[in-house]
Amino acid sequence: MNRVKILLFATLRDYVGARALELDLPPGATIAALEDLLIARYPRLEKVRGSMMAAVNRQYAADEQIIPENAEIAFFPPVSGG
Amino acid sequence: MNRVKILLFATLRDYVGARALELDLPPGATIAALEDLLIARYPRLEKVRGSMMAAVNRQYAADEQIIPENAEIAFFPPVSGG
Amino acid sequence: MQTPNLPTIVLITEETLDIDSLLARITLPSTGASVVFTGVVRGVTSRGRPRQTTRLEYEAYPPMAEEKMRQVAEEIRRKWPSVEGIAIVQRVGNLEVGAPTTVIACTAAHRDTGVFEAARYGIDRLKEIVPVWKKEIGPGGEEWVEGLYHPEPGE
Amino acid sequence: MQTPNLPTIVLITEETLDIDSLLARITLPSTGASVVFTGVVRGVTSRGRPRQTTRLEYEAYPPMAEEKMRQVAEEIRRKWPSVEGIAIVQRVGNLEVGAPTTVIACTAAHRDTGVFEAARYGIDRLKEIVPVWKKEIGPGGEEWVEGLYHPEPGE
Repeated sequence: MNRVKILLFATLRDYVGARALELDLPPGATIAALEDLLIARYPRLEKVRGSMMAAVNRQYAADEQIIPENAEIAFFPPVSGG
Repeated sequence: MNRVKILLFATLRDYVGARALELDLPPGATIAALEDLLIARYPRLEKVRGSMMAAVNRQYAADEQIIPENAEIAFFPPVSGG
Repeated sequence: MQTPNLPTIVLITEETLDIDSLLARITLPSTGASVVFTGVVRGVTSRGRPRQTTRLEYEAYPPMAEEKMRQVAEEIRRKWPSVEGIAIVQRVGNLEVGAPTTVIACTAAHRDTGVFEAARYGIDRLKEIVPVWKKEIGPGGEEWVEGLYHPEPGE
Repeated sequence: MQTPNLPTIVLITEETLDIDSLLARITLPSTGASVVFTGVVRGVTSRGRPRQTTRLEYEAYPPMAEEKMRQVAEEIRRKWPSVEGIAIVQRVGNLEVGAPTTVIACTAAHRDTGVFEAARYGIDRLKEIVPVWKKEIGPGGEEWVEGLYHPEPGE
């Protein structure tokens, strides 16, 4: 299994109720698969499925990206700084 | 006669050797006439005749403007602040 | 890095922003002009949904935010090679009405070689790709603000 | 005056410029963005006649300069009615390399309603019509700088 650290920000943190999670993923899991897993576990995330952004090791990631070993994954809504 | 106060700035001050002058002008004298009078008195001004700016009571003035009573006249080169 | 000697400051901070000292740090002997953009906590908004705001709460993903700010600075340098110093700073935490929230500052030898456009580009890109979020707190409650931009993978 | 409640600061000063405090004075509850231009004493110039500068000596005709700065502010308000606060400050006296010499600052509710263009216009106009002059002092001697613009009568 591949242990990944997941960081959550803004609304997503509120919906999950945690700033960070650690999860074991099967090798070869994609960002899309991890999103499905999180939404299944935290159903409030369903309503932001279409707008969730993902970053892998601090770079924006595609849904189909395979999650590397020991990755730092972050999920968050579209940014609104400034 | 019309007594006017004349202020000089930057190169023009250097050429005249004074920051301010007071002069008596005949009624109806124009800016152009005052320029001629100053250049006659301070010949170093000749070389900036074409670029001298004039202000009457703190507004840019035309050569043909007639100098009003008790005016504050200023002569200076094109501005270079900022 | 093609520009190792040009000052680039990127920072996520909880401290009050100090524009004068930031500018001094990105001023070179060849600098003759600077342009600074600041965001400010707006208490009264009339555009869109008119509303009052008491304060903003900013949150960042700091290491990624600073990486993306550095990327914005590199994009600025590619587009406007005459830019000399760049500072991109985002304040986070609880910010009251009137407080500066972000600073994008660019310096250059002259004002007509893109320094205004560079600062404008900097704030536009910060609002697109730098992972920072704000929550508006007002008399009617609180609400996270969501941006509109979806960066491409790797952007 | 059509805009009696909007802050306008015009100032000729020998003091060090304090951008943070100027911005605070032109920030309204409805302000969400500001753009600040600063001029800086350039020690090394490569454009035109390449040269080194040790310091600049600025001189102003203060009452007319402040009148003309006020006129620039009014021109900005006519062209960009969304601008809220305006500060136009020129420092005079002996200024060393790296020192900010002038500040043009404009605030507005949002960044996309002309606030960048307003600040750019402000510095361009200041260099055209505000009676301030500078002398460059360098290793090769000293020389008054002359602008190129000749204002129309009454401009």
